[in-house]
Amino acid sequence: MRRKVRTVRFLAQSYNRPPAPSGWALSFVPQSVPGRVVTAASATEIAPEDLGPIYRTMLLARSLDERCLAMQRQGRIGFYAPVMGQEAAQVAGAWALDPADWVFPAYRELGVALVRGVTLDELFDQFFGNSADRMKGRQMPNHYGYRDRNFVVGSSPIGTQIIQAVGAALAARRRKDPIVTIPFFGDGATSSNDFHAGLNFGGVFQAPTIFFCQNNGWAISLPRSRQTAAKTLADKGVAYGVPGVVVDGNDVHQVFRAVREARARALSGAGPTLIEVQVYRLGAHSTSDDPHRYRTDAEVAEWKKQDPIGRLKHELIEAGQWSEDQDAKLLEEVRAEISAAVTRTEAIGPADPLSFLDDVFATRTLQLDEQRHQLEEMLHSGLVKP
Amino acid sequence: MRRKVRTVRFLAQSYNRPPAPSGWALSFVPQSVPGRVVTAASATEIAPEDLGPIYRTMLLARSLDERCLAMQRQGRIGFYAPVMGQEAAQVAGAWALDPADWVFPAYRELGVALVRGVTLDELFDQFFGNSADRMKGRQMPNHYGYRDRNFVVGSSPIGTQIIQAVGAALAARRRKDPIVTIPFFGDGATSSNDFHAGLNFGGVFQAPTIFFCQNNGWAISLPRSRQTAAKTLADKGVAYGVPGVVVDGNDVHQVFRAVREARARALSGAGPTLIEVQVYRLGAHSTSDDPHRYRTDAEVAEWKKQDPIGRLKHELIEAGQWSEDQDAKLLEEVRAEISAAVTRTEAIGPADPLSFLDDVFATRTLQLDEQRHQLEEMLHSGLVKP
Amino acid sequence: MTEVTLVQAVNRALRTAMSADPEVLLLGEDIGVNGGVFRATEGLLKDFGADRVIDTPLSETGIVGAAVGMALYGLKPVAEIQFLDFIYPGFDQIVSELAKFRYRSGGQYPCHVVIRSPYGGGIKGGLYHSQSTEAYFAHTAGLKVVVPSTPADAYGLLLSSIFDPDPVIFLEPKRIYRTVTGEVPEGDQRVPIGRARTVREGTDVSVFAYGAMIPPATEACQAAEADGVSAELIDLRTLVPLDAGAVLASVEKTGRAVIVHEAARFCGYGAEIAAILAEKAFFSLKAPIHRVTGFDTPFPYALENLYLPNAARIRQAIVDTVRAG
Amino acid sequence: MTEVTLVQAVNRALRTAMSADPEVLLLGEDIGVNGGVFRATEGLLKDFGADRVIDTPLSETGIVGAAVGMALYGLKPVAEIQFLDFIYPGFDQIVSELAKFRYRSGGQYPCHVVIRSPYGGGIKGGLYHSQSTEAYFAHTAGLKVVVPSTPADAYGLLLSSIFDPDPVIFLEPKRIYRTVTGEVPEGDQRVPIGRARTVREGTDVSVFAYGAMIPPATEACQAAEADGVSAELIDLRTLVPLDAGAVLASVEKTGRAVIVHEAARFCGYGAEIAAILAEKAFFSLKAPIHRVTGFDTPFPYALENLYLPNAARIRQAIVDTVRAG
Ligand SMILES: Cc1ncc(C[n+]2csc(CCOP(=O)(O)OP(=O)(O)O)c2C)c(N)n1
Ligand SMILES: Cc1ncc(C[n+]2csc(CCOP(=O)(O)OP(=O)(O)O)c2C)c(N)n1
Ligand SMILES: [Mg+2]
Ligand SMILES: [Mg+2]
Repeated sequence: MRRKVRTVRFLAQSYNRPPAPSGWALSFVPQSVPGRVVTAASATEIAPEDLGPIYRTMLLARSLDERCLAMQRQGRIGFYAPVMGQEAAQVAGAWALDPADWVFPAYRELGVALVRGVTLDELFDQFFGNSADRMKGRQMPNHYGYRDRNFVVGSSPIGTQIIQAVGAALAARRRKDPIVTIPFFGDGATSSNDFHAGLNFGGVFQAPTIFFCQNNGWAISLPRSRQTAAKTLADKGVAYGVPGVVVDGNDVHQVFRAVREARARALSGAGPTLIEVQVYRLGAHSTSDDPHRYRTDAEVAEWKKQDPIGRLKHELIEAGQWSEDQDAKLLEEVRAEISAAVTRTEAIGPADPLSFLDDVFATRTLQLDEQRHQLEEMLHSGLVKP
Repeated sequence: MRRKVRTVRFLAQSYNRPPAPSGWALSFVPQSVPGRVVTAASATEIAPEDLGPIYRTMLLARSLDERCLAMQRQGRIGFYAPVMGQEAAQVAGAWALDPADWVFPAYRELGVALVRGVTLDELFDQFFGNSADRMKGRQMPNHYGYRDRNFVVGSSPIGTQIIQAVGAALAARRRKDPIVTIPFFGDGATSSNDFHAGLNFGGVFQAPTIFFCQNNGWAISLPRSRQTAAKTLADKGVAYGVPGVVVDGNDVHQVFRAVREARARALSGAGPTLIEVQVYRLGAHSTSDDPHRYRTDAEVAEWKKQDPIGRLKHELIEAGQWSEDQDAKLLEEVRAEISAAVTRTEAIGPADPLSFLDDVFATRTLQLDEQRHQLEEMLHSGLVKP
Repeated sequence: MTEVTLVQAVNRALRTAMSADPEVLLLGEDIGVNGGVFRATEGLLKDFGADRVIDTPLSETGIVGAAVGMALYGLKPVAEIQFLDFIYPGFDQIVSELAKFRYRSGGQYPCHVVIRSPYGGGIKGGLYHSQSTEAYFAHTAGLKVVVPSTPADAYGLLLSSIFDPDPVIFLEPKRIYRTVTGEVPEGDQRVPIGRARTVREGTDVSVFAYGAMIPPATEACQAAEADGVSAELIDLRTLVPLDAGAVLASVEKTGRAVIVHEAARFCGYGAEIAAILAEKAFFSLKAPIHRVTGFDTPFPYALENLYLPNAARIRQAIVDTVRAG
Repeated sequence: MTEVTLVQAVNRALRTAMSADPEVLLLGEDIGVNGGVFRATEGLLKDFGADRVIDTPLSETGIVGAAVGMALYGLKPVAEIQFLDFIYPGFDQIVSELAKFRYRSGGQYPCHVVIRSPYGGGIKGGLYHSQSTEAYFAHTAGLKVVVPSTPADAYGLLLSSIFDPDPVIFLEPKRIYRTVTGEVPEGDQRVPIGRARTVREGTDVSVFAYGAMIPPATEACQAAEADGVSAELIDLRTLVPLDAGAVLASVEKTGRAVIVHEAARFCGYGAEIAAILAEKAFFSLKAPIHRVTGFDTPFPYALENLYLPNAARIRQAIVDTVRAG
């Protein structure tokens, strides 16, 4: 079932795995969030010393999936959309960015968030919708954003961030900020109005944007083959004069290189790039989904062989820089960090009951003031309970 | 300024002008509407005896433009969007269809309407919005449709008919009706959400649809080059797995052949085709537009050399089947027909003042009955005047 | 007659309509092999085939636009929009095309389309899985808007909608998809569009509600008995066309009105009911008209139970209204 | 001070804002070299450059979505939608994104966007060049909705909108673009959002209107004097936030209300005014609340003068209301 991964147009060199790096050792940054290790902005290969942190971040994302799925079953969080299978794509893709670049995520971009320095506590604050949540408990789990990390807050409607990212890129260019914007979206999102508008505006205005399409094979129950009759999703760039590339999203090197090249191209003024990152959604669409209804175990098993985490681990072990023992220890460490964050954040109280009447506008209108007052009275008299 | 016309993908043979037909004479059907002459459904060349009626229909469309623009200036009709420059594309494109095929027009498809047998009286009834108007005076001029001619009633929002045509094609296929649907739209419409959805659904479901895109160089003041960075509009088919072709829309033969081949392809179950018909809007966008604000006279003059009517006339004269004298006489005849239709239809009274409360639903709701009653009283007491 | 949930009643109505008429077909996201994310179309692909239960690409523009095209040709498509919150990419096709085709063509092109969509809050769906924007559609001339609150109405009204010659926006209160059960008939037994349902009779105040607000409104009316108040509860059921006769008759009797909906208040559907009463039942009215609604904010996540009207708030409004005059 | 038309006032306000703040920029269809199909952006491309007066491809999704992205980054985009009738392809970006960004992000991402659009009937535009669907936007929490009716208000309110930290839907009554003239100040002189304007004072009945309905409403009020009726006319000007204080104060004084808008009646903006009055001014009301509006049909072409409220209809409603109680 493995789709053939091929390179189209624009990027001449092929994305084969680079020779195993030598003379470096895995170095993990100690806190839960790996903190971006700066590499020369022009480098198109992952710096050897970054592979460790990248691997750790991927493992952290995977472990978060496990924990959150369990917590959702226990009724401790309301919803969760796992990233499993897309860790290499997201972590390597985000790793190739500059912290000043603007990320426009969908709802499955946990790996990206971790690279941007979103902390475990911040994530769980959001999942619980507690009083520390930067989103003030207004969004479902997985829908978060942090302005200071240039990680825009996502929404549920599919695709809307794509054209927004183009707008932001034009704004950045107008301000002469040397950054790119990068919307993350799925194969399903290529059918959205906003993809069409985003790619078209991107092409016409030569926006410094990287369209990062994670083709994970499925849009809930719809397979990629029924989403569009295009040969590849990268091919869609042709419709907009935007170069398209296909990369194997289970290979951190390919993804990193593609983003770096697209970034350089965007900053040089040569316009946007559409990157189709071929991955597979190993888990369910979300905790509301039962993938057994629409796909076979055999297909999943086939893709599990490409598991990006196993693949990078293998590469590291092959290179003599890593061992199963160390891996087990790392996993334990990561899980402990998660547990600690859960304990801390679950103890934080719920959002202020009156808070949901804020932020409709910059300042509350008289009408909202009045409604807030009514709510206060209803809380007071016990008509409603938080 | 002439854009290079080239053939891309799918249709292997090039669209050169065929050898001049011999052994035929121009035969004009006598009434104002030429009445479709049936040619073998499989033929990909225009039947020699059809060239006369095609030419006459083109001339009729051009003369209608002249008349309507004048009438708009005189305040006799409220609005008009001329077809000038697109007569060959529309008349030959429509000529290649079967009367059972469903046409989904925009607002500039006068040439198509004439081929479908829409009469001059029907057109002017609509332009005047009089009591004989099939649209019951509810739409601006140029927005008409006739169910019995399989010519769906158009609307102003750009592009909406494209995905609708795909839905209708799927419905026809479900009923096993051997027909195609054909939305007509402009270069600007390729940026619409409905183009994106239409091409995508068309490709995924292999709908028997012909996407007939008239690239007339402009979307009001926006040149084609700023509408999209795609090399050609036909290229956009790549994004949807839909073959695209580019044809010279000033050449009736190329257009006819492209539609015939796309039609055969669609009916064979092989799916839709996107045809980019390269033409030029010789007139203003509409009577509300002043093209001098955004384009040069030189560009227009350059394109006038390609005038599709002049070109076909030249072909006919070259073939010894036509003369300037005959042409002058034909023009006179056509103008007289138009005058007669105007005289007849302008004398018809206005729409029934109460009629605008009908057709919101199949039957008037109580609420609309009540509003109708109120309107009746207001008319009676003179509060409002038709 | 069998006892089913509201979502099962929807499923049964679809099945009945498809069995009765081969020109009825379904299209939408994840409705085929997956049976719909709420299972409203469960089993239909198997029984009616991929030709009639069509899984579409992720495009509401496409779903609505294709449905319009199918209807123009003569079929009776029933489109599912996965959540009402995701209908907006198809909004242009709905308000510009679906609603206006019959009108603009002088009656030549009816648009026999049903758009079904789960809507409303109470399932911890946050901003984008909770909205009640029925007012957008109710304000759009040319659309009928139907909202059932019981399995029997879901069944009978959906059948009426599918065989109605006009476009119908059929909003399914997903919060009570599985919490409300009831009997539904077999076969093509329809509930007419355009008639309100009196849930309970009363003499002191009229309560108007619909959808998922019916259970708390019922509870509130019962509870108000303890306050010595006799409340009449009307389930509007079809928002367009509104059963204005039933609304006016009730208020002419009771002299007081409480209007309940979960949508934001400002320019919500309840405003129209209030406006009609203030115009046509003015001299019957003894007290200010009270609206119990969602707040004028986007729909929140963690605090949704504060946002949504509950029985206690409705009861208070009933009592306050009766005490006011 | 100079005498200008309403559309010239719009042009001037854009120029003033762009001169004052380099982060203000315009985007839309045909706004650059063509100066806008109504000439609202005439001359601005020449003076501010293609970087700040951006002709876009034909996509309202793109225009609104790009404007949202620009605003997230910190600019102050002013988007033009060529006719309000064509805003719906951008509706998802408006209601799902623009209106909710600040809220969903807990205040992190304001969305400093103005969407300007000519709206309303009376120019023989038929179904698709005439609509007044302000109620859609007014019902959407998170959007401000502004409608000027004079050049001075167009100027001052547009400036306020451009420098307002929230998204504003700025609806320009195109029917009176050139028929109404008046003085506008020089420089950054703003009219505050959220305040109604008393066009004329009166004691017997309050007339609420906005946009292109102000001229016929003014005429009607004057004419009603001949019937011995003293009518107060309030131009609501900003539909969201509504100046509820002004509305209530007027009706508390007059005891009667007539509401005028050209949009369809059912669930139109007028319903909210009526509902607020029926709730909060109930005991001041002496007569039924009367709405003078468009009909519940799509907007017609040939018969648009029957569809649109005129001075005679408004005058009749004023007189009827005063006679009713
Ligand atoms: C406009 C819109 N329509 C429908 C949905 C319901 N929905 C949520 S996720 C999803 C599939 C998305 O697929 P894809 O873009 O491939 O992303 P993935 O979930 O695979 O990461 C759908 C249909 C939605 N969120 N938004
Ligand atoms: C959705 C929408 N946006 C804007 C408009 C205003 N408008 C009318 S025609 C037009 C240009 C259309 O260009 P094209 O598709 O190339 O058709 P042409 O007029 O050249 O035949 C525009 C922008 C519209 N009608 N619909
Ligand atoms: Mg996917
Ligand atoms: Mg064009």
